[in-house]
Order: sequence, then structure tokens, then C-alpha cells
Amino acid sequence: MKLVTAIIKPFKLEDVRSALMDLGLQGLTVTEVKGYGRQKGHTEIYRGAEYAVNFLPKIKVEVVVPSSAADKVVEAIVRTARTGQIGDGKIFVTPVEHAVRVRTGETDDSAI
Amino acid sequence: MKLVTAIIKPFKLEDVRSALMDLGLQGLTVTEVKGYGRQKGHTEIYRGAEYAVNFLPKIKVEVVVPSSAADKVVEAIVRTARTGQIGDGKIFVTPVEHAVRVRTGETDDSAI
Amino acid sequence: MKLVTAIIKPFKLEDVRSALMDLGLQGLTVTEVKGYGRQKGHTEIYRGAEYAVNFLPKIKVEVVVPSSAADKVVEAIVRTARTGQIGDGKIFVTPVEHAVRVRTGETDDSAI
Amino acid sequence: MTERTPRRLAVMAVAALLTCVASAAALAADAPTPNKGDTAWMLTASALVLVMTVPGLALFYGGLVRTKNMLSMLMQVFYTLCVVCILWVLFGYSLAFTEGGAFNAYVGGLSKAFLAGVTADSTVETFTDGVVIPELAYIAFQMTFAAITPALIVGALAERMKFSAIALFIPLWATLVYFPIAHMVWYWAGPGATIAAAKALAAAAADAKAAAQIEVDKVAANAGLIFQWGAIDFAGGTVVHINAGIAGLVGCLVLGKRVGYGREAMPPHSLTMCLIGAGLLWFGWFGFNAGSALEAGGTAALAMVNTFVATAAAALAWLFVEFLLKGKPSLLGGASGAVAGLVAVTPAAGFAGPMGAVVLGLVAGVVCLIFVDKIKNAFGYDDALDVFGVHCIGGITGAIGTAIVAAPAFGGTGIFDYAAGKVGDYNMTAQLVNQAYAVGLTLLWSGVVTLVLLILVKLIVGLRPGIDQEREGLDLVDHGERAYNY
Amino acid sequence: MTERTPRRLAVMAVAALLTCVASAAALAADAPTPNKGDTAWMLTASALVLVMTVPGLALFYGGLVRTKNMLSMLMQVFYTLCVVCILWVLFGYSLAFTEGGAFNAYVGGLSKAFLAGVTADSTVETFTDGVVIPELAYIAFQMTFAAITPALIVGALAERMKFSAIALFIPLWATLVYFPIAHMVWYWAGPGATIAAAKALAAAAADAKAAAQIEVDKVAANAGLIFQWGAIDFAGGTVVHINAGIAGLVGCLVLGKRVGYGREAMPPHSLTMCLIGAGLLWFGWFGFNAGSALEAGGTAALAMVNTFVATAAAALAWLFVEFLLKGKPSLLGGASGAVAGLVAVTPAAGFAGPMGAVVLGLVAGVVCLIFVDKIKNAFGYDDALDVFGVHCIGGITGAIGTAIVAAPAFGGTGIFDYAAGKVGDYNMTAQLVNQAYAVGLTLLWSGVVTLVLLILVKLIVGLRPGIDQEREGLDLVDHGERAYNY
Amino acid sequence: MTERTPRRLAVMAVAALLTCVASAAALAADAPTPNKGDTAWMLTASALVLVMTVPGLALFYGGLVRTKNMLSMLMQVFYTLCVVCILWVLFGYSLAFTEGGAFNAYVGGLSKAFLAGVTADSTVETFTDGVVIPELAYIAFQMTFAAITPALIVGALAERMKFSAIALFIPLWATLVYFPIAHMVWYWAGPGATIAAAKALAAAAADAKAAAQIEVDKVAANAGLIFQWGAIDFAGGTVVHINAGIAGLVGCLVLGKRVGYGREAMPPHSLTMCLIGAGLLWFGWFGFNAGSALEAGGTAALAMVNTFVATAAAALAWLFVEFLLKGKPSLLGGASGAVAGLVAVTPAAGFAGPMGAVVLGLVAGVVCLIFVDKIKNAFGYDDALDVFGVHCIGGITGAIGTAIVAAPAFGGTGIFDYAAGKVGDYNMTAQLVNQAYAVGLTLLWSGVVTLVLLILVKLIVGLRPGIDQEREGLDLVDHGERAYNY
Ligand SMILES: Nc1ncnc2c1ncn2[C@@H]1O[C@H](COP(=O)(O)OP(=O)(O)O)[C@@H](O)[C@H]1O
Ligand SMILES: Nc1ncnc2c1ncn2[C@@H]1O[C@H](COP(=O)(O)OP(=O)(O)O)[C@@H](O)[C@H]1O
Ligand SMILES: Nc1ncnc2c1ncn2[C@@H]1O[C@H](COP(=O)(O)OP(=O)(O)O)[C@@H](O)[C@H]1O
Repeated sequence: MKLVTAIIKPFKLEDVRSALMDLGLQGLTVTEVKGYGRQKGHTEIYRGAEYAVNFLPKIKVEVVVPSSAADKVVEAIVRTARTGQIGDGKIFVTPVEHAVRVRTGETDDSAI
Repeated sequence: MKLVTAIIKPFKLEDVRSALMDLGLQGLTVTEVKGYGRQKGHTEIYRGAEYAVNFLPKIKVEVVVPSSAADKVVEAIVRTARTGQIGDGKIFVTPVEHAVRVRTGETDDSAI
Repeated sequence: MKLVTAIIKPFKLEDVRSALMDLGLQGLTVTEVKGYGRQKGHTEIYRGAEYAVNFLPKIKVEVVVPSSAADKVVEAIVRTARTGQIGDGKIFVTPVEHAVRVRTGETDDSAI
Repeated sequence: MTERTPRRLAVMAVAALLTCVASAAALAADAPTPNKGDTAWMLTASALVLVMTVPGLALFYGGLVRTKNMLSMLMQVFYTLCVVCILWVLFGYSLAFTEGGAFNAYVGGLSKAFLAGVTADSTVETFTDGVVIPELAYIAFQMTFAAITPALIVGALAERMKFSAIALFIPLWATLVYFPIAHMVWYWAGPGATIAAAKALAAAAADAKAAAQIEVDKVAANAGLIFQWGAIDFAGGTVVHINAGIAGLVGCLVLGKRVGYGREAMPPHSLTMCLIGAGLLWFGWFGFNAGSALEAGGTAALAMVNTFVATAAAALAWLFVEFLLKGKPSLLGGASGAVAGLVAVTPAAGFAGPMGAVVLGLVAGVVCLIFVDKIKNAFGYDDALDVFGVHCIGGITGAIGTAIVAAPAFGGTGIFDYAAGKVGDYNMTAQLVNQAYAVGLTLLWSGVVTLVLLILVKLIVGLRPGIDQEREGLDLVDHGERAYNY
Repeated sequence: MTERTPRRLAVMAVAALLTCVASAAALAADAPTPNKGDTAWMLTASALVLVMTVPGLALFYGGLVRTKNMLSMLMQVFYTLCVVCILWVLFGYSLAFTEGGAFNAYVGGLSKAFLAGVTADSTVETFTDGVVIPELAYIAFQMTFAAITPALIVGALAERMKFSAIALFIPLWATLVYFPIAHMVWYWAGPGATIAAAKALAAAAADAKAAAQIEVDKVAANAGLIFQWGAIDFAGGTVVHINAGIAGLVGCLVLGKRVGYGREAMPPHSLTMCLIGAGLLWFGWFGFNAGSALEAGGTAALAMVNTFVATAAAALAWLFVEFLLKGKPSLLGGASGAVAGLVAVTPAAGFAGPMGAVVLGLVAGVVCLIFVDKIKNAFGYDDALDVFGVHCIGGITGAIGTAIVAAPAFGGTGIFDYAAGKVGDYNMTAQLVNQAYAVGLTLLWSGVVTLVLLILVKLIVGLRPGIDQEREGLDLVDHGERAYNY
Repeated sequence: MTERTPRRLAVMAVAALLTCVASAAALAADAPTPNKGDTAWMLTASALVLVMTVPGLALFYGGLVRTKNMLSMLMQVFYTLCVVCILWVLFGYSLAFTEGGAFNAYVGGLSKAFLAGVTADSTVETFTDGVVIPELAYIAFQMTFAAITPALIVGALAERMKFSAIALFIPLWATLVYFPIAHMVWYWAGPGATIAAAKALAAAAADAKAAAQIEVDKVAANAGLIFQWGAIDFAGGTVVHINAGIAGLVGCLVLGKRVGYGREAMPPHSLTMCLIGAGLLWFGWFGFNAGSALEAGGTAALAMVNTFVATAAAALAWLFVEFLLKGKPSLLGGASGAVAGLVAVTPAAGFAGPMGAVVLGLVAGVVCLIFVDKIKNAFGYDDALDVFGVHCIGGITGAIGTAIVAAPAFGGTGIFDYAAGKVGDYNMTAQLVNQAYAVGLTLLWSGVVTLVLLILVKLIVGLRPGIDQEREGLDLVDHGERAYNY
């Protein structure tokens, strides 16, 4: 299996989620993260003090899929998460050796 | 070494933690995440507007362990995190090539 | 490529970030996490009720780098995140098979 | 008016004095001085209406927007309060509450611009003959009304209007809509002149009757148009709520929907803040309604009790209907109902009996709920915080309802006839018509002028930020700050 | 009562007038009219007690629960306020403050149900002979007391009682516990009748003495049971705090512990909200205590100073003992101490001297701290927000303490003897007994009726949600909303 | 003073009575009794100033610190309020407002320590001859001033001073700085004595003139040093704001910068809380300024209007200049401007005309903004919440400005000359000098004593926590609690 991790713009989450569901996936996990990258941040001023904020709010989507499905998933995310502007994010694919469903104890492909 | 990642129900964290400590582990990292899956969410209504909330609060537990200990750890988490109801969560095991303890620079098994 | 994951003390983030930029990296993703480990927590008392808080606020830095750069990156983080006191944190290196830049579709090393 | 009895006593007591020392009494007669109890109450009431606006309204609205726009909402309400306060002492008070010459039916004059001639010793008449309060207390009290009214509008424009546009729109609206409407509804010659003219007429010899009658008519004509029509509005249902509500509707139609409206979830970022705001609104509204009696007497107490029960009744009604429709009564529903009740009882506060207020509240709660939950969705416009649904619809319910609950037959106080020196006979149909006219003119005037002003502002600075900016949120885009940095 | 002196002067002034024009004075004598200063203060006090409940109490309680139950806590307090306001004008006021015929010792009648006969001109006597305030102001003021008392209870039931159960329980409790207790403690014939009867007795010829005495007794007997016993409760230590506190204890015992109590950490989700609430409680409590003088005079000022210093003293005491026991004084401790002090000084506010109030506060702070921190844990029941520990224990401390600090010997005002027209001789032991009786009856009545009502409610709708639902939190389960969506 | 006219009338009315019944009038003359309207207002004003401190100031400051120090900020303000309230009734009131014998120019005596001799019937003179209010109301009102002043200081010491150090420093500062300064600025013999002496002098036969003159001088000399100099401070610009502001500057210099200052970002954790605080400050400030008239009359109304418009003007000025400098007006800017305006108008509230207040506000807004945004950074000290920049600089602007806006020529009220019984001729230069002296002495006294006290406290308990502790935050380190557990 593979763990597909995507860092995307927050308002794209809903589109990405439904695209993945259309691929027949049944679950995923999201985390609110802050991203630093080419996309420039903004400046905040509080009275005399000026702060450059480089970290922008992003959403991290993690989904574990059968190895076979990885490419379709990546492609679906790229398609739905893209706005074409700097800051659209990244997708990383990493290997997963083993998966278990806590409720049933089922393992691997049948666990996800 | 292996990274064992478990997505569990928030109120189970304390049980899981102590189970892992009983196995002799000395540390772990947790993240508040939102999970989408078979477990159904709820609906929120604010005046006329109705929202279906599909993402449920979950806790992600990440613990890096010696390869040998992985199975024991997975088994312990399954045992303690299980309620038998939909939404109990998943456990994923992924390979870790290298580990370092920042404070001492110790590496790999002795770092964790 | 490698995913370098570092758990550090929150106030060290800025130092770590600039160290990594100095290495020529262009992006990274951070998550607020809670860590359990050797570093002891504190006790909170609310009226009669006393709570031992074992989870301490930490920052998780995730950065995907070309395999060749992994060691330099780890070394840089160790150097900048270290205070020498318990709780400085850990660094884990895991393999990444594939990376994509959502905006352009570029892949692997050119995606990061 | 319920100050009658006490007043008569007072008068007789003075009479008593007269028989002792003419001079003193004479002097007293010439220059009635404020009763410190009235002054204490008016000062308190003014302070209460400030807290009703900031932080009250600011939090009620702010809690309902998304985190990224919280600060902009607070800012817009705060700015409105500040800018209108200044306009008020520069020329607003004068435009609203002085004789306006040729245009007197629509707006006042500039004789008191910059509060010219107003000193700490100046006084103004209340609704009771011979009872006065310091003019500065009256100015402070009415200032808070002028400030909160435009602040109500911004709720409809929430999360998508540039601050520069707000900054331009608000002072224009206050000047061209609020000050005139306030003059039309509330400006009149006062009890003294009215009674004097009536007495003169009564005393006039047969041949002088005609002249006296002319004088009576002149006094009656020295009032705002809506006042002349005989419409009653105790604390501003028309002037404040209908006025702001219709402006809100026009505003959100001109602006268009928020980016993502209907597609993205836009839950209130903090119902806790919303409830704090609702509580402070209720608290401040006691100053708003009971203060409008301008005296610390039975009428103020009546207005206060009505402001308690109508609000409670409306909240319960909203909760109950929600329970029937959705199975779950909600805090936002309760708070919305409370505000609907407060709005509806505003014009009736000093005229209705407590039971009438309860009924008025129940009706307003149900009407506004249905409007906000169902009708609005049917039309599909984006009145972000339901300013129209709660303030305008609730205000109309109250304005019309006042004609009913004010009826002595239904436990109301009726309307005091100064000429006759007692409560006059009550003609409900006539009153309903008067109220309807008042509502109609306000809807028309405010609606049209608001439209014109927004088009104007659009031409000058534009109304909305770019889509990406709106996504990022007005807090960072307009103010370079974030409401929270936890 | 400290209005004596001014009053006597007033009377003499009137006397002066009498000599001039009988008629006027006569008229004045027949129908005393409210002093606008008193009215202004009572209106203000009523508004203050509203803000004390919402948002004050709602935030103080809400801040102490977990995020997932915040909204339900706000809702329960808000709902209680609304429903009791309505009950109050329907029949509550009448049950509490009218003559109750056969049951007069326990509860009033229905002669003023729906506020029948109450107009803006109606007045009620204060504690000073010949001084009246508008009845509607009194109704508004007392309404707020009736509303906050049951709202105090919900703190003990926090995080685990279904809203439907609360919705049913509250109105029943107000009707069967609050209204009767308020009648028992506060209802009496008033100064006028009391003094008249006493005068008549004094004036009566030897043969008429017996008859006159009977009349005196009749007047004295026209009062609530606890009032007849001679117990004093300036602003509601017994009626409000002991009453609600014991109900809270019974409630949390019937409900049982929260899921996870003792195992899972349940820290307050926002001590910031808790402190805002505490501040508003203090603010509102000035209306509560100083308003209970029913006049804007020296007694009100005394009550206000006492409400300042007893609160401050209790907070400092709590902080200091915490510092001794744990090394760290806490904000929650300070806030809890402040509330304990406010509770304890409530019955004593107009009777104690400032130094007496300081001592009372210090004692209350220490007693409540020990109870909440130690004794409660020993018993192990889950009084979620320590309603019993702070309000009942603090209330008892205050009720008993009042007998001591009210003593002129300790700088107290003593108790005014209307018959004698001066402060009577003070018998502390007797007073202590009276206070103890009052406490006992309240504990008994409220405890028993609460138990019965809860059992009843359990049979009808059930008390607690399912375990999973309780885990998910009442906000989503009962109201389908979340307090925060950051 | 604008109570003149009413007063004269009153006097004449009494005269009328005199002619009827000497006795009554005589008695009345001997013991003037409080007007209940004044009492009602003073009670309200006292309550308002409490809410201004907690939660007002606590939230305004708390919102500006980082989450980890929120609770400590709330605690420090809350503790200050409590401890000073107690000191006030123990000896503070006496030190500030009684005759101080040999040291009378600098501080009062202990004749009223423990409020000895003060009862509910005690009264104190207002600024109008023959008008009194209950002494306990005056004590409560002034208590709140004593409490908020040291609370203002902690903003400068935020996020890095140990609670134990605060706990020690505050009571010492109140005793050695606030009580004396309050005495120096506000203590005087009162209108009665002043006028009596003047009358005596006028009436005195040629040979008695000398003696009478001596008496006049004695009365004039029975006042605090700054009062004798003729400096005017309506509601405490010097006593409260300059006093606290300079102490804050000295404090942050002694403490040194926060760990990470200038390197780490330290954005306000909740501008929402900050705005709530600002709103409540404004609300409470009406009690602060309008209450300082000590009567519910025209002067109070004037002070209220000025407190509205100066604040609004300052906020707008700040926003506008920010817009010019940075392109983005900020909520924090608006709130800071509002507070700057409130501070500046405080000494002028009852002396300036509304237009003068507007100008004063505009100036204060700009001056404080420039100081806080530019000058402070130039010096580089860490006045965490800009206590010096807003309160001291704003206070000085107001104190000096008062001499200008008080001028009748500029629409001010001028200064009442009790001897002459009318407003005296106004000498602006002289007044400017008087004000400058007052400012200078306050800066000197407060600055020096604060320095000494901090060094003392440092020796006893130390001032700052360890670096790691400061990093972890004072909430956990000092109080073992966290402000939020979402
Ligand atoms: N090397 C990296 N490792 C981990 N996350 C990264 C890396 N580079 C970028 N990111 C994440 O991707 C987000 C978008 O990257 P950015 O360079 O801003 O735009 P783009 O992906 O369009 O080039 C960043 O905010 C960060 O969260
Ligand atoms: N394919 C997946 N990849 C990543 N996380 C998943 C995946 N499927 C489920 N999860 C996580 O596991 C949680 C529980 O899954 P769910 O299907 O709801 O119940 P169950 O695990 O009992 O079948 C989800 O909320 C989500 O966080
Ligand atoms: N086995 C582990 N797996 C994952 N994270 C760990 C593990 N051990 C420690 N950590 C993380 O590293 C942080 C620091 O570890 P700790 O033992 O407290 O100090 P040190 O790293 O100096 O020995 C912990 O708070 C936790 O977040």
C-alpha cells in the first residue's frame, strides 16, 4: 500500500475529498498545517511592531491506498487541487508496509 | 525502525498511551486530526443554513519503534483503542531509515 | 527523496527554518503537535481537581528533500534545534517514492 | 403618558407655594429645572446604549462571521459608532431636532450645528408639560441612537465589503437617511407649546377663535411629516430598525453573494461571542426603550417590563418552533428570537401593557423565524446576518402591532391628548393606517437613498475586494491584523 | 433603616406646607408619589441584574465546562431567564408578593396574576413609611431575582442533563420552590400598615387596647412564615443562594457523575470567559444588593460598599489560602472567592458595617475554599461547578453571619422597629436562632421538592443523554450547534 | 459649575418655605440631605467604574498579551482591584480625603481609618454649596479610582513580572503614591467653608477685615498642594493616568525587555478580547468622568457628551493617520485611539465644551500614535502594552490641553469662583503654568517612589521568573492554570 500525502489550499479540501470518494476510496485523514514555500506570506502590524508572516494555512490530506490505486489518486488530487497559482501545494507518495483496522483487526488492503 | 501511525478516537488516547508505556516505550507524538470515513458525521443548522459535517475529530498517534517491537505495539493499540464501533480508526506501519535524538545526537534505536 | 520529520521545541522553529533555507531548501510544512517523552510535564489544579499534563507542545517540521541532501538537513536541524536539555526532540528520516507539484505537475526532485 | 398624576400633584404643590411667595413660584414657572432623578436615568440610559453598540452589537455580529472576518466586523461597527458620534455634534443633532424652515416636514435646520448655544444649563422638554432634562443629556442619548442604526446595516454586508467603501457609505447614509427620518418621526413642537395653543383656543373669545385656531394648527404643523400623520414610535422601531433593515436588504442585493455562498460551509465562528453580544444588546436595550420615556417614572418602568417580557417571549417562541421544525432548539435561534422581540417591542415599549408585549413578542419570534429560515432561502439573496429578516421584518411587525397593543381595550396606554389633558379616545383602524404610512415612507426613503449611495460609493472606491482577498479574509486584507493568534 | 432622618425632614417640610395649603398636602398625603431618584436607581438595578444572568452567569458557568458543552450551558442559563420572566408576569409575581389567604404563610394568591390591575401609575411601598416606587419597577427588579435563582442550579447539573429535562424542570422548580420561598421570606404588610396599627394601639383608650392589639397582630401575621419568624435576608442569601445551592446538590446526586469523571481530565475550557462572567456578576450584584434597599439612599450606598469589600476580601482570602496550600494562587480561585464573598454578603448587605462585611468576606472565602477543595472530594459527588459548595455553603455562612455583623455592637445597623420608629434593641442569640430556622426550612423545602421534581422529570423525558451522546457533547446532541468554529 | 442656576432657584424656594415655617427650613438648612437623583447617579457611576476595571481593563490588556500569559494578566488586574478595595476602607480613603495636619499639603490623616464614624447617614459636600451626597457613595466611587490606577501599571510590566512581585508592589504603590497624589490634587475644604469665609470677609467691619482674611487664607490652605496651586483635574488625568503611566515606564525600564523581544513575534493573542475591553472601558468611563461631577446635572451631562466625542475623535484620528502611514487602519489602532481620547478628556471632561473636546481628542489621537509607533521604537524600551505612550503621554496632553479648552473663549466653562459666586475671569497662561506644575510634581513623585519600591521588591522576592519559565508562560508558572483548554 501507499500513503499519499497532499498539502493543499484549505478551500480546495471539499473538491479533493469528493474526487477521492468518486475513486471509491472510503476514508482519509486531514490535518491543519502551516506551510512555508515560494508563496509569499503577508505582513501584520500591531501598533509599532511589524511581523512578516511566512507560514500560510494549508491542509494536509493523508490517504492510504492500495499500491495499484496510487497513481489514480495522485492524478485526481492534482486535477482538483490545482488553481495554477503559486502555493497549490505538493503531493508525496510513501510506502506503507502494513495496515490494520482497529475495529475489526482486518489488515492491509481490506483495512482501508 | 518502524513508524507506527494510529488514528484513534480522542477519548482513547490515555488508554493507548499507558498501554504503550507498559511496553517500555518512552515517547510518542500526537496530533489532532479530522477523519473522514465510514463513520457518519452529524448535521449542524445555523438559522436557515444546514451543514453536513463529515469530518470527525480523531487523534493521530505517531510512535517510532525498533522493527522488532512493531507488532507488539500494533497489537497493543488495537486492543486498547477498540470500542467495536465504526470509527475506531486505523493503524499504519511505515519504514523509518534513520532516527536522531536532537539533544544528544544519538541515532537510531538508541535515539528513541 | 527522503522525508525528514523533526519534532522540536516551538521557539526553535524560526532558527530551524532559516537554517534549512540557508541549505537552499525552498519549502517545508509544520504542524503543531503534542509530545510525550522523558521531558516531564506540569500539573494543573482547578479548584479541587488536579491534572498531570504529560503532553507538551512541540512543533513537527516535515521537509522532503533529495536523498543526497538528507544528511545535511538532519545535521542542520540537530545543530539549530538543540538546547541540550531534555525535550529537544527527534528527527526521523523516511523514504519518499514520488513527489508532485500540484501547480505544475512537475515531479520528484524538481517538484520540491 | 403616566406622569399625569404625579405632575398634577406637583403643580398643586407649586400652587401651594405660590400662595406663599409669588416671586419664587413665578421664577420657577419661568424656568422649569430638571429633576435630578430624570437626569440620572437619562445619563444611565445613554451609557447603556453605548454598550449596546460596542461591544454588544459588534460581538453579536462578529460571532456570526467566520474567523477571518471577525476583526473587520468589529471594526466596521466600532468605526460607525465613532464617525456618527462626531457627525451628530457637528450637524446631525441639529438636522434631526431643530425647526427646519421650509423643509421642516422632512429635515431640521442648522441652527444648532456644532451644538451652537447649547450649554450645561440648556434644557429640553420631555413628553410631560413642565418637565425638562438637560439638553446635553438628550443629545448624548439621541447620539447613541444615531450611532447604532447605521451599525445595524453592516451585518447584511458582512464578509465582503471593503472597509474603504464602508468608511464612505456610513457617514453619507447617516446624513441623508437617518437624520431626516429621525426628524420626520420624532420632531415636534413639544407639550408646552401644544398645550398653550390649545388653552388659548379654549379661552379665546368668539371673534378670536379663528386666530387661535390658526395658532393651534401652526403648532401642530411644526413637526416632522410622519409625526404629523399621527404615527407613534416609542423608541425607534421605524427610525432605527425598519430604516436599517431595508438598507441592509438593498445593500446585500447590490453587493451580491459572498464567494462560496451556498457551496462552502459558513458556520458562525463563535456563538459564545454571539451570545455575549445578545446579552449586552438586551441590557443596553433597557436604556434604549426605557430611556425613551425621557423620565424616570412609571412609563419608563412599563417600557422596561415590556422589554423584558417581549424579548423572553420571542426567544421562547423561536426556540419552540425550531424544536417543532428541526427537533433541536438552538442557541442562535434563542438569541435571534430575543433580538426579534427587542426590535418588535421597541415602538410599543411605552404604549403596550405587559400582556400585550408578551403577545407581540410571540408573534415577532415566529414571524422572523419563518422569514429567516424559509422565505429568505426561497429568494436566495445573501443577507449575511439576517438584518432584513430580523430588524426590518421584526420592525414592521412591531410598528403595525403597536397600533393594536397600544389600544386601552387590550391593556395598552392609548395615546395622550395634550389639548384635552388626558388620554384620548383610541381609533385602532386609524392608527393602523398611520403606522402603515410611516412604515411605507421609511421603506421607500431608506431603500432608494441607500441604493443611490451604494452606486455612488461603487463608482468612487468600489464595493468588494478581489476574490482571493475575500478568500483570505477582510481582517488581513483591510486591516493587516488577525482577530486571534492563539 | 437609614432613610429615617431624611424622611423626618421631609415630613416636617410637608408639615410646613400643610400650614399653608391643607388641600395640597392632604392630597400628597393620600397618594405618596415615587421619588424619581428612587425610580432611576431601581430601573438601573433591574438592568444590572439582567446582565448578571446573561451574559454574566452564563459565561462564569460556561467557561468552566468543556468546549463541547459550552453552548449547552449558555443555552440553559438563557432559557431559564426567558421562561421565568414569562412565568413571573403570568403568576409568579402574584404568588410571591400578594396576600395568599389561607396559605399566606407559605405562598401568595392569584389576585395579580397577569399583572391584573397593575398600571404605570401603580406604586408599592419601600421599607420607609410614605416612600413608594412604581410597582412595575419593583416587578422588573424582582423578576430578575426569580430568573437568576433557578439559573444558578444548572451549574451543578452541567455537561450531562438533557435540555428537554432542563426545559421541564426549571419552570416547575420556579413555581413550586422559588415563588413560595420568596413569599415566605419577603412578603409582609409593609411599613404603612405596621406603623398605623402600632399608632392605633398606642392611641387606643384602655378599653380599646385589646381590639387594637388584635389588629396589630393581624398586621404582623400578614407576612410570610420566615418573615414572621423574624429572620432577615437583605437581598436573598436564603431565597436565592441557599435555595439554589441545595437544589443543585440534590440534582447532581440524582443525576450521578459525568462520564469519565475522576478518570478523564476536565479542565475549564476558558477561564477567560469565566473571569468575564465573574466581573459581570460583581457588576450586576451591585444592582442585586444595593437595589434591594429599594431607595437611592444611604442604605443603598452602604450595601454597595459592603458588596465591594466583602467580595474583595473573600477573593483575597481564597487566593491566600491557595497560596499556602498549593503554592500557587489561581485565577479560578480568585473568581470563586469573589462569588463566595458576593453570596455571603447578600443577606447582610444593608445590615453590616463595612468592617463587618470585610470579616464576613474573609470567613466565606476560607470556608468555601475548604469545602470545595477538600470536603467535596472526600464525599466524591460530582457537583460540576460547585453550586452547593459556593452558593449553599456561602449562603449559609452569610445567613448566619448576618445575625452577627448586623449587631450595632459590631458596627451593624441593627434592625429597625417600625412600631417604635427607631432601631430596636439587638438580641444576637435570638437573631441567630431566627436565621438558623430560615436556613433549615429553606434547605428542607427546596431539597425535598427538587428531589420529587427530578424524579417526575425523569419519568417523563428522562434526565441524561446516552453515554456516546454525552461523550460527543450536549452542544451537538441537544442543539445541533458548536460554540466555536475557529 | 452649572448647578448654579438650579441651586439659586432651590435656595429661593427654601426661602419661600422659610417665610412659612422657620423651624422646618432651619432644620433643613442645618443638615442638607442628599438628593436621591444624585445618589442614584453616584451609585450607578461607581458600578460603572468597577466594570471598567474587571472585566474591562483586564480584557483590554489580556487580549494584547500572548495566550500563555493571558491568565496572569487577568489575575494581576483582578488582584489589584481586590487588594486596593480593602486598603481603601482600611486607611486609603482617610489618607486621601481627610485633613492631614502637618502634612496636609501632601497626605491626609487617619481620622477615618477603618471608615471610623462613617454611617449610612453621613454625607459629603459636592462642588455645589449646600448639595451633599451620602459619604458611602462617595467612598465607593473614589474606591474604584484607587483600584483602577495601579491596575493600569501592570500593562507595562506584562508577560515578565512574577506574581509574587506584583502582589507586593501594588499595595505599596497605592499607599505611597496613589493616596498622596489623590490628596494633593483633590482634597480641599469644600464650597461651604470657602463661601462662608468669603462672606465673613465681605461682611467684616474694617477692623475685623484682617482677622477675616486670615480665616479665608486658612480655608484656602486647607487643601492638597496641587489643588492649592490651582491646577484643575476634573476626573483624574493627573491622579490616575499620568501617575500610572510614568510608573509603568519606570517599571518596564527596571524590569528589562521580555525574552525574545524584537526577535520573536508577539502578536496580541485576541484582539476580540481587546475590543471587548475597550468597549467596556468606554462604557465605564462615563461613570468615571460624568460621575466626577458628583451630581446628576448639566455638568455631568456635559462630561458625558465630551467623553463620547473626544473618544470618537481620537479613535478616528488614529485610524486616519494609520491609513496615511501604513495604508491600513487597524482595530488595535482604533481601540488605542479611543483609550487615548478617554485619557486626554478625563481632566477636561467637565470644563471643555463639546467642540473643545473634539479637538482635544483629535490631538491626543495623533500624539499618542506617533509616540507609540515611532518614538517608542526609537528608544527601544519594552513598554509591553504602551501604558506610558497612551496613559502618560495622553494624560499630559489632556492636562495641558485642559487649560486651553476650559477657556470660556473656546467654549469652555471656565473655573467657578466660589468667593465671587460666579465663574471667574480666565487666565490661560496662569492656568497652563498651574497644570504644568501639577504634571511635573506627579511625574517626579510617582517616578521616584516607583523606582524605590521596585528595587525594594526586587530585594525581597525578585522581579522576574527564570528564562525557561518566562518561555513557558506566567499562567502555568505563577498560577498552574491555562486560560484556554479548547
Ligand atoms: N520540500 C518541502 N517539503 C514539505 N513541504 C513542502 C516542501 N515545499 C513546499 N512544501 C509545502 O507546499 C506548500 C506550497 O509550496 P509553494 O512552494 O509555496 O508553492 P508551489 O507548490 O506552488 O511551488 C508549502 O506551503 C508547504 O506547505
Ligand atoms: N484510507 C484511509 N487513509 C487514511 N486514513 C483513513 C483511511 N480510512 C479511514 N481513515 C481514518 O480512520 C478513521 C476511521 O475510519 P472509519 O471508516 O470511519 O471507521 P473504521 O475504521 O471503523 O472502518 C477515519 O475517520 C479516518 O481518519
Ligand atoms: N518513540 C517516539 N516516537 C515518536 N515521537 C517521539 C518518540 N520519543 C519521543 N518523541 C517525541 O520527541 C519529543 C522529545 O522527547 P523526550 O524524550 O521528551 O526528550 P529527548 O528527545 O530529549 O529525549 C517528545 O515530546 C515526543 O514528541
